[in-house]
This record gives sequence, structure tokens and C-alpha cells, in this order.
Amino acid sequence: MQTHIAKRVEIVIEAPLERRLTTALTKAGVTGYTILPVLGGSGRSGQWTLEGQVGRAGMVSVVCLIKPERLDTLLEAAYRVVEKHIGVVSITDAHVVRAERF
Amino acid sequence: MQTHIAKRVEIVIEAPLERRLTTALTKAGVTGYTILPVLGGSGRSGQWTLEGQVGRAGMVSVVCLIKPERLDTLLEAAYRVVEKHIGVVSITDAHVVRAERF
Amino acid sequence: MQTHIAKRVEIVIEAPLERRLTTALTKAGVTGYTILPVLGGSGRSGQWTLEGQVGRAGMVSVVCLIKPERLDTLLEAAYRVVEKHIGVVSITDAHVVRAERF
Amino acid sequence: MNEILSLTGANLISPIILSFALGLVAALARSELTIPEAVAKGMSIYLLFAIGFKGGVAVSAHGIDTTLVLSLVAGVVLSFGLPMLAFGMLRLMTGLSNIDAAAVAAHYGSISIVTFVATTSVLKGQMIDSEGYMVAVAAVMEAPAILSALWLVARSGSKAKMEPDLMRELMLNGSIVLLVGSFFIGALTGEKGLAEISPFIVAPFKGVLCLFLLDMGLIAGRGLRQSKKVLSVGAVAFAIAMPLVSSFIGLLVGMLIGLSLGGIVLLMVLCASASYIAVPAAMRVALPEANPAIYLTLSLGVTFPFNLALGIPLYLAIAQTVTGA
Amino acid sequence: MNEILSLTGANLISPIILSFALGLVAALARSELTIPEAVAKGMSIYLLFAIGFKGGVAVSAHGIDTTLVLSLVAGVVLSFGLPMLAFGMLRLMTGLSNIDAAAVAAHYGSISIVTFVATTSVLKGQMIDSEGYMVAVAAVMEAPAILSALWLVARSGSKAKMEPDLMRELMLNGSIVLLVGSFFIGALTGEKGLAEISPFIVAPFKGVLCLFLLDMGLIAGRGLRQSKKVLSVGAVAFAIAMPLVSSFIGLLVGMLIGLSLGGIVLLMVLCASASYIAVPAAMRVALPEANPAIYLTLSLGVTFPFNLALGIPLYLAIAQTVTGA
Amino acid sequence: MNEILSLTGANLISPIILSFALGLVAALARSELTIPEAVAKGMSIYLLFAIGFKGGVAVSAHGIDTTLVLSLVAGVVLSFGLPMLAFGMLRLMTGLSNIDAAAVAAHYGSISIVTFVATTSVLKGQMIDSEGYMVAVAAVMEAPAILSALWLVARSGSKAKMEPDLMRELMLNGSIVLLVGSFFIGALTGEKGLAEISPFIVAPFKGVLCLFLLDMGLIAGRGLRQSKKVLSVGAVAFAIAMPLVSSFIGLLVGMLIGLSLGGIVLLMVLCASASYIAVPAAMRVALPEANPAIYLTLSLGVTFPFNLALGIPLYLAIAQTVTGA
Ligand SMILES: Nc1ncnc2c1ncn2[C@@H]1O[C@H](COP(=O)(O)O)[C@@H](O)[C@H]1O
Ligand SMILES: Nc1ncnc2c1ncn2[C@@H]1O[C@H](COP(=O)(O)O)[C@@H](O)[C@H]1O
Ligand SMILES: Nc1ncnc2c1ncn2[C@@H]1O[C@H](COP(=O)(O)O)[C@@H](O)[C@H]1O
Ligand code: NA
Ligand code: NA
Ligand code: NA
Repeated sequence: MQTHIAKRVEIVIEAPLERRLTTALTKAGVTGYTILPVLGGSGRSGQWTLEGQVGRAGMVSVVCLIKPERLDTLLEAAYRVVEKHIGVVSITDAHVVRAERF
Repeated sequence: MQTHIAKRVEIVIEAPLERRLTTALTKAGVTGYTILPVLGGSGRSGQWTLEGQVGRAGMVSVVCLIKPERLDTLLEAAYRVVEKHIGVVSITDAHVVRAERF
Repeated sequence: MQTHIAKRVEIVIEAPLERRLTTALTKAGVTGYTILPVLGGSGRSGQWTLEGQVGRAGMVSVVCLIKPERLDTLLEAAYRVVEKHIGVVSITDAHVVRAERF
Repeated sequence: MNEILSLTGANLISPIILSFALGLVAALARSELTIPEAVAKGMSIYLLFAIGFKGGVAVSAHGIDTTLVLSLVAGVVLSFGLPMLAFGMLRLMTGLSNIDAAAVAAHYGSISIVTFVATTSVLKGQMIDSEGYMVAVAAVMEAPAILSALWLVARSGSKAKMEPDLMRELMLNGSIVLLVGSFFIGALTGEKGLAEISPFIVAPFKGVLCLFLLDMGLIAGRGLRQSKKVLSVGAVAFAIAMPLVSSFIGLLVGMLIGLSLGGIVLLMVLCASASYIAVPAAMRVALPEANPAIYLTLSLGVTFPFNLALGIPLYLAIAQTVTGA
Repeated sequence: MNEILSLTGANLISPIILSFALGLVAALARSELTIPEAVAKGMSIYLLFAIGFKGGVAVSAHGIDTTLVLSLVAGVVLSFGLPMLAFGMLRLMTGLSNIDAAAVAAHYGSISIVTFVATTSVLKGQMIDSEGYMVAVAAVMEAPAILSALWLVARSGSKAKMEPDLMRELMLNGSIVLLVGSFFIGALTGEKGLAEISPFIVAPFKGVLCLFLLDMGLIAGRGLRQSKKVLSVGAVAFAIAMPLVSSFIGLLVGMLIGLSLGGIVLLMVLCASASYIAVPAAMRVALPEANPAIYLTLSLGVTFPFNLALGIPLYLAIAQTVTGA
Repeated sequence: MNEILSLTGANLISPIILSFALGLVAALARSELTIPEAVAKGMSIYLLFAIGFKGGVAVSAHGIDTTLVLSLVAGVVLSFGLPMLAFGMLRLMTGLSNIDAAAVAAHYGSISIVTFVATTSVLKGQMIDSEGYMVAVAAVMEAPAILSALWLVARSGSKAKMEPDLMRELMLNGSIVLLVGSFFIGALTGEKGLAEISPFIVAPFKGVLCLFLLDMGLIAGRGLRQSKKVLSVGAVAFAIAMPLVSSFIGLLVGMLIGLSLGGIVLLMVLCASASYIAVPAAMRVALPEANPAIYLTLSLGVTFPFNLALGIPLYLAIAQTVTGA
């Protein structure tokens, strides 16, 4: 099947910043993303778990598939939000079906 | 540690179609997959969130690790289900431990 | 934007073993990981779903981003836990922003 | 007339309606107030179980009669027929495509169990009895409308996906199974069974309904905020005209088969209400080309609050006037 | 005999049993009816908290006596011992491997708190009192069986993973902590504490139990549908013979230590029931080579419904006959 | 003094406090007992809805007066002012950075609705009436403290992110909207509305509060276990001194504006309690450089249990002594 190259960007960010990140992505022209829940994790700021939490606690994982040429715009937009916060950004090479969508 | 090449296919698809997709995958000989919940997202059909939803709403993310030579069969099976629906398919090169499983 | 190469390791493992896996990772010097919930899946041990389950049932997906040179240590630590259990380990090449974190 | 207004007024300041309004306003003001999906699903399971059970107990107490059978048959026929009417009205009043119109029509042939439940609360407040088996009528009206919609699409030349699996899925969908199942449990265990679990399914029922309607308000508000563009004036007019027309049909049918006043009002509400839980999911499978923003916003964002706030007291007043009760 | 039958009949048409049956049938018919995991966990937390609390209040009202201590000791000994019996029976009746047989045995030495809870409902319906501390006996019987199973495996030459962490995990597993903790809260706050929260933990209890059993039925049905292949006739026979045998042992021990009729029945049920929440999770850690489909299906798919529908009235009738109450 | 002790004793063995203690102990012992996030959120929604509604009903019954307006103004002023005091005390007592101190200060200017709710339970147990609108005071005290904290940071030269969006988010945050909204619903529907849903929001309230506090105990315990290192003696001392000082300010203000005994105690508790739900989320957005482990542990791990176990009876005793009631 015909596929097209793309980049898969995964941003793990604090839940209270979710709306800020997606707004920034949208402003940077990224219209497609998927938000996955995160149960817990560990990093420089320690270990945490979602269990029993109330309010906008925890983190979410935002996954974007984009055309490679738009990667830098996305990363800059994302980075401005993540910068001072707890969070991780990773990029993988990917292929997508239906390139017209990205 | 000894690893083996594989493909990681990630299919984000509407929840009401989950069973159809996994049935199609199984028919195409894909016996291993993992289903992750999705909290929300955005695409050409707009923005959505799972919060407060009742019934079979939202989307799920289905991740398959397979031998590279079986990628095309999988994609065709998946594509037939996703085709007319809302959803995204992406493929990444991966390595797996315990190749005998795939 | 400046990025750095890394490995993205994804370990799908039974929920009752989550703490053992993260302890093993921490002992092996892996300090960063993110745990995602899993809704269901299929593999050699059959099909399963989280729905309605009580107790420590189901599986979780543990994602680690690490420097390539530390991959082997991580895999060995993870493998010792996963070995006799139900579960899958996959590795992808990735890039990360803020390399000092990994 | 005065009575209608005062009933409407009383209805509007009930905790149930105000909870829905709170959700609506919160979502429109973009508050981050949300109810977790699992909690919303849990409440819907509770409501379905309780309403089914109580219906079954009522039947076990009052016995089965021909009206019951007639009501069930009427329910199936109405659910099959109303989409045709809705489809016709949509073609007249809006510029929706065949497929979108058929998808919307399916929702209006099916029912909203929450509107039904809210009506039973109003009836109880007014001390008006109703046939316990109306719950079963609600259950049989859920699915047939979907088949009509697929037939409408097929007729107009497009290809609807009527997969073998779909029929089974429709008949065994979660809410039907729970409603029918708990109806049978209630019918089998009767008053004795009800006595055992009434502190769970009767006493707190209305309070749970409030929180559930808060959630519905949140979802409806989010929907309205996002789909302002897809809603034409004609579509909104349809979403208000349709329940008026179909409640009238429900009134006629209810009188024809000899339902009590309460039963007539419930049948009117079943006809007038539109699905927003079971049918949307079925449409994503069967008519994926239809735009969910349209049918969800019309059914949950317009018709649902219309029925809840104005429709229920109106239908009750009409039924009271017409039946002379 | 007639009494047994009528009691069984009455038991079978209780909302609790019928809810389980509804779940079972829905799952076997492949309905998509499901209860969210969080809701199911929430209900189990509610049930454990309520049952523990009420047990504690009962003890605070009736005081501590030697029978209490004897019962706790008996519970521990039974939980250690019953797996040996189960293992022996499994080797005789089935072709299961050592490891699978040990894993199954662990489940039958441990207990099912839901079966226990359902029994207290039946006893209450029959106005039969029981010792409040039987809840504590239930708690102490949860874990020891796991150690026996590991010992059985070790003895037969395979290497079971008895990690240092495992013991702490077993003793501090969620359901034990909640049961014992709320037992102490109930014992400390007594009738006064109960009065404060009884509209939450007493009145709606049975209704919550119905929904929880609906969920158990769904899980059991799904399990049965998927593991038809792994179930031999011998294994199914074991899953029915074992509770009969172990309830008999429970009867003897209960009479020996001087429990009341209600207490004897509860001890019989604790012996007869098999775990399907705590032990499966422990087995995944300790005996990963054992096949979960086998032990889960036997304990939740066969023994649990057997006890619920037939076992409880049977054990009650036997205890009544034997003790002459 | 004797009375204080006996009240404290009675308070300590209430199911509410013991449930919190159970959670704390379970988490410190590293039990795997957990409550699903969705269930915890569901309980918090229930509690906010119930407390707001009941407050509104109380206002509709007793009417509005100048004290109400004064109380609301006082609440806003206190919420703005207390962070300054807290900041000063933190600079004296601890070595926290400006940013960490400001973030902690924001929590102590805001309020803990659960502490408020627990206090209403204690007051009700003592048959002490209080002003229904204190719920509204609680709502207005949630957000202002955050602005003070940002101002403190800005003044000290660091750049706090006061985005345009943040203000709206603060005012429309989930708990404020739910509390104020249900307050209005209660005020509008009055006793009649309450009668309809009281089996849901009144009867089981205390029981739900127990389970919610069990969860708070689990979270607090997990927090304490992990942040032993970040907690200096000075910081812990602050977390106990601050509520004492600010409850005293609340006492003065409450007497000044002429609140009843119950109202004074509630205002003291609002001043003395620290937020651990709304403010932490706001801080992650507004002051991301502040260390969450510090403010969460102080507010939920130290001040919350202190208030719950010792603070509430102490403030009540002081208020009784001072007002001579
Ligand atoms: N190396 C990593 N791999 C995967 N996830 C990570 C990694 N480092 C951090 N995270 C995630 O990001 C969160 C915050 O990380 P940190 O800012 O380092 O405390 C953690 O709780 C994890 O969920
Ligand atoms: N570029 C993308 N990257 C990641 N997820 C996407 C992307 N586009 C769409 N999605 C996901 O797929 C769903 C449907 O997309 P669409 O069919 O474009 O409306 C969205 O709600 C997202 O969850
Ligand atoms: N090829 C695969 N791709 C993705 N996930 C898999 C795959 N194989 C197994 N899994 C996941 O791992 C679990 C256990 O697999 P298994 O040990 O093969 O039964 C499954 O239920 C899936 O969630
Ligand atoms: Na209808
Ligand atoms: Na047993
Ligand atoms: Na305060």
C-alpha cells in the first residue's frame, strides 16, 4: 500500500497545560493531534501516579503526525509551552496512509 | 540484547469500529495488538473530547507490532475498515525482543 | 530546532508487574518513564479487555526515552521482569529535545 | 393556558432542569468543569437499571393486558415510521444531503431515555399514574429507526453498510439489554424485589438524574459551541417542529390503543424525543459519511433541552386537555 | 428437602442472582453492555468498606470472645490447608500440570468476598444472626492459600518466585487493607458511627450489590465464551465438587469452635468460595507460567455462580439440619 | 479545656477522621490500595454539588441580609490578604525561594472545601446552626489568593506568567462553577427542590465523605512518603502555625461582621485551610518553576490532617469561649 513519510511527535505534558499546548499547536497550523491519558511516570521531578487524584492533575501524551517539512514549526510552538514545565518531547520517523490529511 | 526488526502500526479509529477493526486484523492473520484509550483529539472533522461521554463514543488507538513482510496485508485489512471513517494510520520502524512472538 | 538521538522503548506488561518493572528500570539507572493505560488487546495468550475488571487486572504500557548507549542495560533489566510473563517489548529510533534530561 | 404556563414555570425551576442549564452555561462559558467518562457511564447504567426494574415491578403488579401488546407493536411501528416523516421534513426545511438527512431522521425515530425518565419524574410530581410497561415500549423503539434510515439511504441510491454484525449489535446494544434485562428482573421479583433495593434505585434516583443532566448540559453546550457553523436556521427549526409533530402522532396513537393519561404523555415524549447515545454510535458504523456534528447537535443541543424545559409540560397539558382528565 | 428447594427457588429469583444471570447472558450473547473499570472498582471499594464497617460495629456491640480468636485461627489454618486438598483433587480429577493445579488450588483456599456478602444478604432475609467478626475471618483467609500454592510448586521441583516484595504485597493488598481497616473503624466508632453513615453503607447496599453482580456476570460470561477450549469436564467437575467438600469441612470446623448457625454458614461459604480478584493478580506475579484462563474460568465462571445460585441455600439448609436450628 | 479535649476525642474517633487515617496508614505502609481517579473525581463532584445546593436552600429559607454581602467581601479580602501574611511567615520560618514561598502562600489564602464540609458535619453533630451562604464565601475565597501570589512574585522581580486565559480559567474552574451553580439551584428551588433530591444529597453525604477522605489519606500518605526530603522543619512548623494564625484572623473578622457561632467557625476554617485541588493546578500553569512537592505536601500532608483532626474542634472551642455561646 502506498504510504508517505511523516514525523510522529509525542509530547508528554502536564494536564493543566493541555489546552495551552493544543492552542499553540493549532496556531502553528497543526490541525491533527491525538491525546492519550497517562497513568503515571517518573522523571527528574520524581515519581507520580494518577490514582485517586482529583482536579486537573497528572499528565497527558499528545501525539501529532505531520509532514516532515512542518516539524520545525511544530517543535518551536510546542517548545514554547513545554519549556519551563515538566514534560518530554520526542520525534520518530513514520509513514502514513492518506497523506492528504496531514 | 538480540533484537529483530519489525513494524509498529498505530491506528487511531472511532470506538464503535473497534471490534470491526480487530476482527479484520485477526482475519488478516494479525494476532497481536494492544488497544490504548484516547482522551480527545483534533482532525479534519473538528475537535473532540471523551469527557462526560456516554455510550460507545470517542476513539481508540490500536497498536500492532508485526514482521515487516506482513505489513502490507495488515495495512490493507486495516484500510478497508478505516477508509470511510474518521481515523489515522501510521507506521514506524521498530525492533522487538522475542521475535518468535510476531 | 536542535534535537538529539535517543531510543524509545515501549514495554506492554501485566499490571500486577508494573511496580516490579519500574523498580528494575530504576535500579538499572533509567529514571524517566511514562506509564500509559491499556484497554485491551490480543496475543498468544488470547484476547482480553479491561472493561468491568476489578483488582490489579489488565496491562499497562511503559514508555522510556533513553540515550542509545544505555539501551542494552535497559533491555536487560526489562527482560528479566518480562521474560516469563505476558508482554511485549519494542524499540524505535527517536529524537528528543532537551537531551540533558535523558 | 394559564395552567400550562404555571406547569411550565414549575418545571423550569426543578433541580433537574436547572442542573442541565448549569451544565449548558458552564460549557458555553468554556469552564473546565467536566464529569469523568466512567462516572457518566456509571450514572447511565444506574438510570437504565432503575427505570427498567421499576417498570418491570409495575407490570408484575398490574398484570399484562392487550394494551401492553398493542403498545409494543405501536412502538415498533412508530420507530420505523417516524424517520420517514423526519426525512421528509428535513428535505423540505433544510439543505442537508440525503445521507445527513437520513442520519438525523434515525435519531428522531429512536428515543431519549433521559427525557423519558424526566417525564416520569414530572408525572410522579403531579400524582399521575402511568403504565409500567412504557419502559418496554421505550426499549423496542430504540433500534428500528436505524433500519429505516438505512433503507432511506439505500433507496436514494447511496450504499449504506448493512453488515451482518450490525443487526445483532443494534438489538443487543448496551442500553437495550440493560433496560430489557432489568425490566424482566423487576417483573420476576416484583414488589418484594423492589423493597430490597428501593433505597438504591428509588430514593436517590432524582438526585443522580440531576448530576446526569449536568453532564448532558456540558456535552450539549460543548456541542453547540463547536458546531455553530453546521447549524442552519432550517435545521434548528426542524429540531423544534419535529417533536411537536411527532408528539401529536404519539397522542393519537396513545388514545387509539387506550393508554392512560400518563401512558399517553410518555408515548408522546418517546415520539418527540431523539436519541443521542445509542443511535450516534450506530450511525458511525452504518453511515460514516454522515456528519456527527449535525445530528448530535440537533438531537442533544436543541431537541433535548426543548423537550426537557418546554415539551414535557406542553405535552402533558395537551394530553390533559384532549383526554379531559 | 422441600424446604431446601423452596429456599433455593426464593434465592434464584432474588434481584442479586438475576442481575448476575443478566450479565452472564448478555456476555454470552456478545452484547456490548459493559461497566467501566473505574465504576466496577468503585463498587468493590464500596462493598468492602461497607461489609468491613458493619462487621466492626457488630463486634463492638457484641464484644470479643474466645470464639473470635478460634475463628481467626481456624480461618488461617483452613486457608493454608484447603489448597492441599484442592491440589490433590485436581491431580485426581484433571490432567492439569503441577503449576496450573497449584494456581487453581490457591484460588480455592482463598475466598470470594462477594459470595460472602451475598450470603449475609440471604441470612438477613431469613432473620438469621451471625458473628460480626466473620468479616475478619474472611480477611485472614485471603492470603495464606497463596503461600500454600507456592509451597506445592516448590515441593514438586519447579521454581516459584517467592520474592521478598511478594509477602508484603499479599498482606497489604487493597481488599485486605480496606476490609480490615473499615472493620477497625466500625469497631471503634460503633453504633454511633454506623448511625452517621448507615444511609450510605446499609440502605443502598443490596442495590449496589446487584450492579456489581451484573458486572461479575459480564466478566464470567466473557471468560466462559473465550475459554471453552481450556475447560475439561474434569476441571468443571472439580469446580463443583470442591466447594461441596470444603463447605463440609467448614461445617465441621464451625461446629467445633462453637459458631452460631449464621456463623457456620458463613464459614462454609468462605471455605466453599474461590477468589477471583486478589489471588489472580498474585498468581500473575508468583506463578506466571500458570494459565490464567484456567483458574479464572473455574473460579469465576463455574464455582462463583454455583455457590451464588445453589450453594448458599444448600449450605444453609445443611447447617440448619445438622445443627437442628 | 476539658471540653476541648473531649470534643477533640469525639472528633478523632469519627468515621470521617478514621477513614482519612486509614488512607494515610495504607499509603505509608505502601499498600496497593487505590481509588480510581474517575471515582475520586465523581465523589468530589457529588460533594461540591451537595454542599452548594444545601447552602442555596439555606439562603432561600433565611433570606439575604447585609451580613451576607459583608461576608462575601470579607472572603475576597481575606483570600487576597492571607497570602501576604503566609509569604512573610514563610520568609521568616523557612529557606524557601521567593517563587516557592509565593506558591505555598497562594494555597493558604485559598481554601479546602473538604475541610469546610467536615466542619459542617461536626457543627451539625453539635446542633450548631450556621449561615447557608458560607458556601458562597468559600467559593469566592478560592481564586483571589492566586492573584496575590502572582503579584508577590512579580514584585520580587521574577516574571510570573499572567496570561489572559488564566483569569478566566481561575474564575470558571470546575469547583467554583459547580459550587456556585448548585448554590443557585438550591436557592431557586428551595426546600421543595431539596425534598426531591435529599435522599441523594443529604442522607448518604457523610458516607461518601468517608470514602473521599480515605482517598485524600492515600494521596497525602503517598505525598509524605515521597517528599520527606523536601520538607524542612521550618516548613512543617509553618504548615501548623499558619492555620492557627489565620483562624484567629477569621475569628476577628467573623465577629466584626456579626456572624453566628457556626458562621464564625466556618470562616475560621476557611481561613485556616489550604487548597490542594484548584490551586495546585493553577500553580502549574502560572508558576511552573515552583516545586509542587513542597506546596502539595504542606497543604495536603500537614495542614489538612492537622485541621481535620485537631483544628476543627480547637477553632470551635475557641469560638465558643470567645463569643460566650
Ligand atoms: N526519559 C523519559 N522517558 C519517558 N517519559 C519520561 C522521561 N522523562 C520524563 N518522562 C515523563 O515526563 C514526566 C515529567 O518528567 P520530568 O520533567 O523529568 O520530571 C515524567 O513523570 C514522565 O511521565
Ligand atoms: N495529524 C494527526 N496526528 C495525530 N492524530 C490525528 C491526526 N489527524 C487526526 N488525528 C486523530 O484522528 C481523529 C480523527 O481525525 P479526522 O478524521 O482528521 O477528523 C482526530 O480527532 C485525532 O484524534
Ligand atoms: N504483536 C503485538 N503487537 C502489539 N501488542 C501485542 C502484540 N502481541 C502481544 N501484544 C500485547 O501483549 C499482550 C500479551 O501478549 P501475549 O503474551 O502474546 O499474550 C496482548 O494482550 C497485547 O496487549
Ligand atoms: Na422519537
Ligand atoms: Na475457599
Ligand atoms: Na485559607
